[in-house]
Amino acid sequence: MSTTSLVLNKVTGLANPTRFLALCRSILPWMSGITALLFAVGLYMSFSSTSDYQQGYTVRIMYVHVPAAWLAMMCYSVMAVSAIGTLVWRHPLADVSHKAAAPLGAAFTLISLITGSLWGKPMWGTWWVWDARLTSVFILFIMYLGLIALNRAMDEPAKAARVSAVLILVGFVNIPIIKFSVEWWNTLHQPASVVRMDGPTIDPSFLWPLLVMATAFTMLFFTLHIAAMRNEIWRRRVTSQRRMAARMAGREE
Amino acid sequence: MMSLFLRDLKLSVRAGGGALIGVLFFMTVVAVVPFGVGPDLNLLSRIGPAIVWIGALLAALLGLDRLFQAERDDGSLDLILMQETPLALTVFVKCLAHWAGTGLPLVIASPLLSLFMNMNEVAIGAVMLTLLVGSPAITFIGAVGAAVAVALPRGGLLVSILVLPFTIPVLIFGVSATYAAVEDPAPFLPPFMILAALTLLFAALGPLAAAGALRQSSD
Amino acid sequence: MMSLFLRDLKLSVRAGGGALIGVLFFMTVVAVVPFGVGPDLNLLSRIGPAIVWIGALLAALLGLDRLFQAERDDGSLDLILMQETPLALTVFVKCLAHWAGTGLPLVIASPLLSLFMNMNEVAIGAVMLTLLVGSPAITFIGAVGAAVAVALPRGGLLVSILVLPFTIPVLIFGVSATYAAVEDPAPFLPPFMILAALTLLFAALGPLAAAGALRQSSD
Amino acid sequence: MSHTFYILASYLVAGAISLGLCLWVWLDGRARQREIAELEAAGHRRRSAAKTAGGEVA
Amino acid sequence: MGLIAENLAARRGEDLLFVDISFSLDEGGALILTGANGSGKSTLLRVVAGLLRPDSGSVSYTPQGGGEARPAGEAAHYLGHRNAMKPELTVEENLSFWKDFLGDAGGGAGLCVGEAAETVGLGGIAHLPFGYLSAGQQRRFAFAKLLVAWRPVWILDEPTAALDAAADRMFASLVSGHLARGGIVLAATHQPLGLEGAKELRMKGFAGTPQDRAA
Amino acid sequence: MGLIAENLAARRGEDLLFVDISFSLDEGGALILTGANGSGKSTLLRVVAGLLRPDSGSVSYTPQGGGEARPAGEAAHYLGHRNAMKPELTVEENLSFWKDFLGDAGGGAGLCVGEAAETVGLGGIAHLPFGYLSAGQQRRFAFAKLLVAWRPVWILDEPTAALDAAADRMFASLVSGHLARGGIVLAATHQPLGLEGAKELRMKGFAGTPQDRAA
Ligand code: HEM
Ligand SMILES: Nc1ncnc2c1ncn2[C@@H]1O[C@H](COP(=O)(O)OP(=O)(O)OP(=O)(O)O)[C@@H](O)[C@H]1O
Ligand SMILES: Nc1ncnc2c1ncn2[C@@H]1O[C@H](COP(=O)(O)OP(=O)(O)OP(=O)(O)O)[C@@H](O)[C@H]1O
Ligand SMILES: [Mg+2]
Ligand SMILES: [Mg+2]
Repeated sequence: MSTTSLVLNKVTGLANPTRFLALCRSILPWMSGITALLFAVGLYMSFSSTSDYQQGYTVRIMYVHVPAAWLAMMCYSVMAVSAIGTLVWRHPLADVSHKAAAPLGAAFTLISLITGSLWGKPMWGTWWVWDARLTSVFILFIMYLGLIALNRAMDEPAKAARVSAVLILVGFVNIPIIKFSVEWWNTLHQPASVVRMDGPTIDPSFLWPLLVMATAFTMLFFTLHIAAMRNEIWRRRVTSQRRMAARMAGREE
Repeated sequence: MMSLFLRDLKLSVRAGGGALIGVLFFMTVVAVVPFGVGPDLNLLSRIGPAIVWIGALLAALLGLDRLFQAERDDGSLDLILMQETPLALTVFVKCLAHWAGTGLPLVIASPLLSLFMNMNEVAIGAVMLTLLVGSPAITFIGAVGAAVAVALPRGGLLVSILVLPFTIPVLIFGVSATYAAVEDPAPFLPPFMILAALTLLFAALGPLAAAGALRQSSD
Repeated sequence: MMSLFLRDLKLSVRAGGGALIGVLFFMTVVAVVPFGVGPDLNLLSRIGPAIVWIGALLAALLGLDRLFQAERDDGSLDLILMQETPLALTVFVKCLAHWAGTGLPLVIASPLLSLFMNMNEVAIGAVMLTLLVGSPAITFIGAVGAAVAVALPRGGLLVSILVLPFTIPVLIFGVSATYAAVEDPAPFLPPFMILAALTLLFAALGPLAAAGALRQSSD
Repeated sequence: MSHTFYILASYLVAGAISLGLCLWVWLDGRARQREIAELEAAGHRRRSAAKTAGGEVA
Repeated sequence: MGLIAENLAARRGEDLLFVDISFSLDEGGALILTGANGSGKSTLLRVVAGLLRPDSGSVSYTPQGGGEARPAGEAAHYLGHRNAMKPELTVEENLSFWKDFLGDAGGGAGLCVGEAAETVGLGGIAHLPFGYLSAGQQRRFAFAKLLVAWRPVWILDEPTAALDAAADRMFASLVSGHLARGGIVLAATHQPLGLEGAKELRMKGFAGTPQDRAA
Repeated sequence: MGLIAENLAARRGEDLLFVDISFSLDEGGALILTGANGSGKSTLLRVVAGLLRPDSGSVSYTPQGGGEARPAGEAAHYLGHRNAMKPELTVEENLSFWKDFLGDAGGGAGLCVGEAAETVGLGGIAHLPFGYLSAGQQRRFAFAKLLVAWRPVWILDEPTAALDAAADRMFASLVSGHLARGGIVLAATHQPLGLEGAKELRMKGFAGTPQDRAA
């Protein structure tokens, strides 16, 4: 994933905000185009796929539920890496990265929660149970919202970035819990069938649409993430120019 | 008056958002309950309406104390008091803005949380409806407390103690109306009407009392 | 240090009492649940310990956000930060004073509320004991949140949100120790010891982390 | 309710949330750009605009 | 005509701070309160503004063209130690809120927000959030608030504390302008304000301690 | 010996407010900071007090009789804009808390609470809750706080704003007394403080963005 390394990369000139903005301008159109294309293909494949003998056509919910759930976890991992960037290298682009990712993560988590519930009603007969998997995803959602609230409440970005970086890293324990909860505790939720040590156990006719949709969601995430980072950089420029304007006005007299 | 409403709304949305934080607090409170009570779905759906109402009450109360204190701290309160417009009207508008900024998001978030408490569709609708009707009462009652609190240089909290008992009827009728909606024998309308009446009553009394307290407070 | 403890205690008792409001809120929460659940005594005594614990947890969080903010607002925080005495020690003493002012009253009020929940004598004793041992942990965890929030223009609710997830283990072990005391097969000591260990752990970690956050925040 | 309902509902919800997200990011970007333009019009240029040395994110 | 205070007395806690203070100010008149710390300047200003009930006496304002007397507070701007502006909102939002909320007693005689900002010498930065500004700049915009809605009476409590020399001069010219338009100014201060032809009222207070008074 | 600051630089947000400020003060020395609003006086004082991390440079204090250098903050009183007193507690309670909490660096050289209240000229009202006092009275008691616990260095931010003339004199005599006892005073102000033989440092404000400096 070249984009994650971009977030990390301080040594090459890519990590320079100004050059980052230039890069954004050139690749964002391409990325949005690819994302749209992938979604078109993925949606077509998922609606033309066959039904499952157990779950009937509701299996189609899987094509949004599972990618969204994966993305929710991946987004948090990207934030954790950026948080390390904030704390260890003190790189401003890392601050921007995890701040920009939080709303995206919250949205993906919300999608996975809602589609999961919509799947649970026909399959399990209930919208919600407090089992380990579902609870930990809900906590992930709350953590995202908490990080957003924290970032909005602090008006000094550097300080906010450090505090939220610590919180992100502390909260990272939740990610393995989400991933392995189905194996550690016995839950209603399905165990992993795609991402596992001994290869996928899912039928290829479901696997392909799932993979395409997953790629589409991933592209969507990176497109939005880069765009949001760009917005955040702009926002900080505006803020600092305004402060500067205030200060200059004070000096002119 | 419109400008006051807009300003207050802007303040609650803009700076770190009372709205977002209130909802978040609401969610955390509700999420904590299953950890205490255990994940028993039947039990949860029984106590669900009560928990959701308590969570909303708590979230609504928490930001309320700053309603006038923030105005006093930056000196705006003095100017507001000097105005010719009836003070009670000003208070009323401030309450409305506060409710729209923090109470309404709670009402909107409540169905999601009700789902987590494993409540059925009827109960969810009932909780939302009772919250919609009942939560303004909490704001109006709280405004009185906030106004008294602004007066005393010492002891802001004292006031909330006076206020809390008044919110208990609202809570009780809100919760019992919800239960009535779910369980057949009990009629829904009577407690619901009482709830609505309470809200109207406090909408009238609250701003008056708060205005009186504010006048007293100025020093 | 003793003088700091006494001053904080005096402030929390004098200024209209964090103590009182906490207890009152605690009572409201616990009193409302029977209305929700209905007069089913068995059910009540079943969920009793959990409700009492949750109520105490929420009540303990109420005043916590002002722990350092009040000090900052009047400039005392600057002087405290400049002191030679280890900051973590100062924070520790402040936490103790806060707990004595607001946590202890909750513990003392809990038997009464347990009675309302139709709990038997053993359960009442167990709730009180677990609260006594567990509630300081809540204060120590909360201090970290309060220290983080001191930099925020109005961090109030945010503190509770940041803090609540970390208090969940305390809640879980507190409640399960209580249940263990009532139901024979489960042993009481293991969860109780874990609870005590949690308190000790947070008593050590909390002040350190809070001191770190306070140093960061000064500007 | 039929299964179709649940399927459609989940696709709709997912679509609405993703589209909302895209829209938000896009509008946010536009608003920021407008603010930058306003500042430029008011004559506050970035002091380092010519140099664009590294270091500053904002 | 103008602002008339009769036999004012006020207390704080138990003690009377002042008794029998009377003054009257015509259009274009200014009164400066001076006196030691704790002598009751702020208290007197708050009484005139109607924010504190006097122990006895009354204050009223009668508009120039006739019309009936009314509480002075309703015809007055009050500028206390604090600026009554929200740091989260921009200066423009703040000022236009107050313009709306205070209304225009003189029927449109208030400046528009942009003009007011120009007048206090900070025209370029009214789009900034109020909280971004330095203490001195904030105080200047607090003066701008007096300009956006016309009120005949200005009540100012230590308006120039913590201002530098340039701001002091700007303030003096604002006040003279207001007086020239027939306004009335009442100000408490420890420093000379540079106003010519202003009356002065020295508050004696009770020299700080209750004992002194008893003695 | 005394207070030594070397090459201090500090920033607020992104901009450097000042660079390369150095000074040294011996026992009995005083330094007055002046400059326009927003020029960084308060910031410099907070850096010296150890409340703000400097961007570069260091401050240290070495006691008279020898002994090793240590952070200046630990040997200093800091009096900012706020008084660090609780309005709910009485003046006595406030003062004796700070006396205990701050400890006595000079080994019992601090005054007792009653004496300190006498010294600031308000002996009779130390039993009142702090919140009941006027702005100037509160400030005076904040000075009393400097007296109850001996610290060699005093760091004062606009100490005389809102004080009357008598209090100004009282303050000047307090400071000279402190200097005579071998203390060190660092103060920011807009008004003359009436101290003889004090050095003065004029702050210009705004040392530029980091880029300017790098360039
Ligand atoms: C609100 C409720 C639900 C939540 C929060 C949720 C959450 C998740 C998460 C986080 C994953 C990713 C796990 C991983 O990568 O190992 C996942 C995968 C999955 N979920 Fe759900 N889920 C919910 C409901 C459901 C329901 C009702 C079903 C179907 C009956 C379901 C079926 C699946 C399947 C098949 C996978 C893919 C597992 C794999 O192949 O690795 N989920 N879910
Ligand atoms: N809220 C209050 N409650 C009781 N007494 C008060 C209160 N506010 C002020 N006082 C007392 O009233 C007296 C006059 O206070 P006031 O603020 O009017 O003085 P001032 O002349 O403005 O002084 P300064 O120059 O210090 O501002 C003081 O002795 C003070 O102790
Ligand atoms: N917390 C803060 N965050 C960001 N900038 C700040 C902060 N506090 C002050 N500033 C800025 O730093 C600059 C210097 O402020 P400082 O308070 O040191 O000035 P000052 O010389 O004390 O001014 P005054 O005479 O008004 O007290 C100002 O331009 C101000 O806007
Ligand atoms: Mg005064
Ligand atoms: Mg300053």
